[in-house]
Amino acid sequence: MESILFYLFAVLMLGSAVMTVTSRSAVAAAVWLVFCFVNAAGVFALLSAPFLAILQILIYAGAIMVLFLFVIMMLQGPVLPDERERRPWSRIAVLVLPPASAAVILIAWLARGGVTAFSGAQPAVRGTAEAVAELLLNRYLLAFELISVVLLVAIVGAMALGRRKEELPWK
Amino acid sequence: MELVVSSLLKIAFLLTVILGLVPVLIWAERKGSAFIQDRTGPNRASVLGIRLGGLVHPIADVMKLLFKEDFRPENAHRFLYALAPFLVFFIALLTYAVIPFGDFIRIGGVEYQLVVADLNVGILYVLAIASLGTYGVVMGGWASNNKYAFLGAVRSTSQMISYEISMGLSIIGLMLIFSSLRLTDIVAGQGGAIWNWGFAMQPLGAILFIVAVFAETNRNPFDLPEGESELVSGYHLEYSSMKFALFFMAEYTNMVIGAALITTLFFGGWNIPWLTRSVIEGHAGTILPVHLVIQAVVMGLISLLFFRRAARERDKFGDARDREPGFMGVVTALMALGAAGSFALKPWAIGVDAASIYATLLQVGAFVGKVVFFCWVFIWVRWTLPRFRYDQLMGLGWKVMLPLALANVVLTAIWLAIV
Amino acid sequence: MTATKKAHPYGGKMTFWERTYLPEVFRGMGITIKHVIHNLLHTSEMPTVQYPEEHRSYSPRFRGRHRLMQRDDGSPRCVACMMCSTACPADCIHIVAGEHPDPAIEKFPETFDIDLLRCVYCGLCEEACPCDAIRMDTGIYEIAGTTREEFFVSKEFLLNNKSDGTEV
Amino acid sequence: MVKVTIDGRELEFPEGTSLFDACREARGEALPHFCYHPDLSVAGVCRLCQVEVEGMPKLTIACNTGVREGMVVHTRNERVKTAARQILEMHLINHPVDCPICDQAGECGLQDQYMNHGLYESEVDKDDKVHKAKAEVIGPHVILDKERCVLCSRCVRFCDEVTGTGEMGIFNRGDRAEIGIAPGKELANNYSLNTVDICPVGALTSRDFRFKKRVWLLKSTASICPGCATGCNVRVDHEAGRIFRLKPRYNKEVNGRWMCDIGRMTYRGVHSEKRLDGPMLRGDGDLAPVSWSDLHTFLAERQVGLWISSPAQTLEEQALLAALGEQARTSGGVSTAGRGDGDDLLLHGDRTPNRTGLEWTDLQQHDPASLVALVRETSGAVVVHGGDPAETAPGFLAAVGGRALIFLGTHANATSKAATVVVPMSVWAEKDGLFVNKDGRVQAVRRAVARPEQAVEDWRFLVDLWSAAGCADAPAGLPALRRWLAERVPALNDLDLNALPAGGLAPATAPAGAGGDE
Repeated sequence: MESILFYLFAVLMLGSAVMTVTSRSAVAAAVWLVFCFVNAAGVFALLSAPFLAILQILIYAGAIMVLFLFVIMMLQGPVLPDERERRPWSRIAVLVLPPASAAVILIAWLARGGVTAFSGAQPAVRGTAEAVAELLLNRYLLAFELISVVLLVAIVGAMALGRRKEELPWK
Repeated sequence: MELVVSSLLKIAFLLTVILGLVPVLIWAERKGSAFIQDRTGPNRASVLGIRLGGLVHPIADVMKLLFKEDFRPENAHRFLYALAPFLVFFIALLTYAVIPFGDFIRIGGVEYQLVVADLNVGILYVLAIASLGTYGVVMGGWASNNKYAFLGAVRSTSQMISYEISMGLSIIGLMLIFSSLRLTDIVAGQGGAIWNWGFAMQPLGAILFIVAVFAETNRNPFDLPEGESELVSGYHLEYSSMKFALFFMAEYTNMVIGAALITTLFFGGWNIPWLTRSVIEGHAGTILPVHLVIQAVVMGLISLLFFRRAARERDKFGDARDREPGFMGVVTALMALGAAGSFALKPWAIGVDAASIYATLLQVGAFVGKVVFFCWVFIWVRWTLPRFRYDQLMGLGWKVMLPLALANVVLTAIWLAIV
Repeated sequence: MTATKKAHPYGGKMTFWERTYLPEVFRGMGITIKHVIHNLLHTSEMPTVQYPEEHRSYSPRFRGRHRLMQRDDGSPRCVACMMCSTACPADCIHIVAGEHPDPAIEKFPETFDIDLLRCVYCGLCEEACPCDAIRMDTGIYEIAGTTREEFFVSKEFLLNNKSDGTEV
Repeated sequence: MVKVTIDGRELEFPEGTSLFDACREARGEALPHFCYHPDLSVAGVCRLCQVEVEGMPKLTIACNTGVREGMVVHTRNERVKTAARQILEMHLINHPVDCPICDQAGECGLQDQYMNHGLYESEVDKDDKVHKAKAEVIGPHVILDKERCVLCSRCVRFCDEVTGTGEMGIFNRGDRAEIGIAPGKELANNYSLNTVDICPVGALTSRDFRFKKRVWLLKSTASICPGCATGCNVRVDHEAGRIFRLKPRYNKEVNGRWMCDIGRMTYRGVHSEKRLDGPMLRGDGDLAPVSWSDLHTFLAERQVGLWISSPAQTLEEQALLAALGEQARTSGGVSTAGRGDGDDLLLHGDRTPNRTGLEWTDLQQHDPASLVALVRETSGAVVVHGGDPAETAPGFLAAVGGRALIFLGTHANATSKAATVVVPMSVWAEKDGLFVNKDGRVQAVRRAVARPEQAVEDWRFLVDLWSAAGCADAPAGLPALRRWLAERVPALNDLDLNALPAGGLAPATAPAGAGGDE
């Protein structure tokens, strides 16, 4: 059951990743990328990391990609029929890339020892909320806080750059 | 296999309740707004003269929408245009998976949890799915290739992102108090006295959450994405037929989710104050007869009212509609008789298993009742408050609700550390 | 102190509770639910008019669809002076005048058409008419049709538009 | 010069000026009047223009009084006003006051005087009125309503003094006095509609215009009558693209205040059913509608050998045609066409408005035989702009033979029926242009109504042809065209044709400030 789901998610994830790259329309590409993220979340959930899975959807699919899509849609109008035809190279990419990636997966799979390597693998740490909290808020608290300071610096910098020049408080 | 069957049954139950609630809510919206504005509201559509106070109208609406022309604007993005309404509706339904609508039901000695998926990150799941809801709206708005629809989508997106943050932060206090992300734990923690309910422990969080839920569902006073006066009707402007109906139903489905979440997180979920499961099971022989008597008396009174009206308005319309009060009187009288007649089954001598099921039913009923009440609150608020201006909306979201939610988190944490 | 505060309900500084808006929100919800309950208990007092079955009565001065007055012999009282079409701000009255076969009547409308879709029901034609030939006292306000042509009504139609509201 | 004080203003007038004219000048508006008319003798019957002259015991009528040195006149005092009001009341005793059905309403002297000077409640019972004949047909153009008449006798004097026919008179006495036609006669002279113009009330109305339109809805455009070489100044009264009547426009040098009935009816041709309504090309035997682009292609392929204009075209069009024909032969059309009987008043024997223009633009007219000969001499297509040479010059079509006959015209006629190409043009009321009358006076016709959808403005079409034929500096726009015209025609060399006075100009006698509106 779990391995069926895993392969389902994996194939969908790879397929949507290919579609992301080959889509002519930036909006369609973004939508495919969201689908890719959702499938990645599925894989995370199968790997006993529900917290990570939910955060993948909540943050990447739900927040970041929405903003991306938002900006893309603002900048790009709908694709007109005459723009929809594909370029020859993209057709080649569609033909070549899926088999290539399938081959890579196959090689990796064989190298790791077949089906059991994936379905039977249990991570050392279970990805529940408690486990993540233990790691972030106890063991690596300092690093976690430092990273938040770095992010704060980034936010302040973005705000400073985003302001109009004459309004800069120190000028 | 048993897991699959029981899950399917639970899903079927939830879908029945929710999809059944949608037309009722549409009716309540129309009738409620009418009564608030001193109008009669819908009362025309009838089946053999039976109008059920306008409840036939949603059915007629569905028939109308089914048979309407399903057009697609020129230069719309074919795929996304078709996908958007399904996505909106699908995502709206997904959230129900983690909402516990009852404690458990014991059948044949086996206890079944009354929740489809009891995730240990249930609250986060709710938030994650809710954040995906934006996609349907933004896709629909963009793929329609209409500037008003797109503006509606843009507004919706920014509004949802803004209020999602306050929404997430407003329930962190609750998570801290119940020290769980699992919704069943949170509901179970609210059992017993009414001051155990979330809104009593987290009054600020409750208000913030309710406001944020209103904003997330795009309901008045936060219905700027629809903004009839400036955006024609917002992101679903170019949709017709069942595609439009899906958007419309998704709005009401979201409303039911919102009500269910408010109930689950802050109003005790399926809990009945003081009447815990053990109390109900222990005194089922008293509670059930009282329950039946109340039901019989209330239904009897209602049927009397209908009969009185039937006598008074014998020839009001001169057509099939004149038979309606009499029919309703007969139906309600039968319900009263049914309640009275069940005394023949000796409800005071109820068995242990039956008492357990009765307790479950009461709890599920309490949950549904609370959800329906909060749905009515959605409608009630919509027809009371005016719409926000866009800058006011953003100001409220970022400058008022976000700091308040953060303060709520900090204060709750400090309080928990002290206690 | 409180009295002076109340004197400026929309000005001055708001108190903390006023700034949360919550009391006013609940007050507003109280008002609306009061309406709901009152209307639920008094359905028969609802001011709604059940339109096709019931009609609201209009003042006799209500300007409905036009009619042309008849002489005793049924011919139009109108003398085709065009005062109405001159006065008409919507330019909706179209008259073609002609010589009447009866020498006692000099001028009469060969055609007298009103474009009801253009008409603004201002009543200036009534006031301009020197012969009291056009009136808007039919009380007919349900003017419906499926084509534009149906609203372009002729002299014959207008002559048979009765003041009691009956139509042709 | 004599000094007169009118309403406190001291003014000087030449001796012999009537007090009426003096008062008009002093007041800025005429005294109330019905019978007085500047072009007719003084009758003094309406008694409305009474003024107070100091030293005279009673009020006196201004129209029949000459100015004298030292006269002190009051025209606005209470006594004069009361007199006017009382006289008006007398006039209205037997007047039916049927303004709503009266065609004169809106331009009625009685209405105007009543609004300006009367404004009283009538003391006469409606049923006491003396009734007289109504709607009596007294001539081919005029209808008489005796009830409405105020017996000003203008029409009688017109028929006596201007036309000299004397059909009309006042019959009976007292309140039974009425205007009528002399027994056995009818008002059939060619100037009968002028009686309608001068009738201050609705007693005489035009049969042609009767009930067609209320006058206040009409819009007026100053133009020139195209009916004959006299070139009477007219006012084209039109509404919503339709002309309803022509009225004379005062021009002392040309027509004074009159015009003839024949001229008044010329507007009928504008809305004739015979108007050409689209470009047509002869395909397989029959004329069939053709698109403008196909038409231009056809014209571009043809070498034109002969350009024939007509005296009905404007000066600009004739000059353009002459310019187009410089590489080929030109003609002014058939010299015998458009001839009729004239009279010694206004109607000219030459029933075309612009034969002088042909002379000025060097387009020689030909008699029928020489025109046919000219056609035979030339080779290539023949262009006919206006006129009907096929009808007026027998043998014309035979002479054209199998060559292309290009007809630029307004109405279907023998030439258009035989033409290879028919281009619908505009009539005089649909375009701007200049006519030169028999005395060499240049006068402007102005566009009053829209031309049929498919028709073109003649000069634009000719300019386009000229540009297509290779003229790089063909004038674009009417002002440029007129500047070009002034350069080309010697008689016009010193004139600014874009600023013609309302009464036109007569360059032969040097620009004189003659004419002008009344």
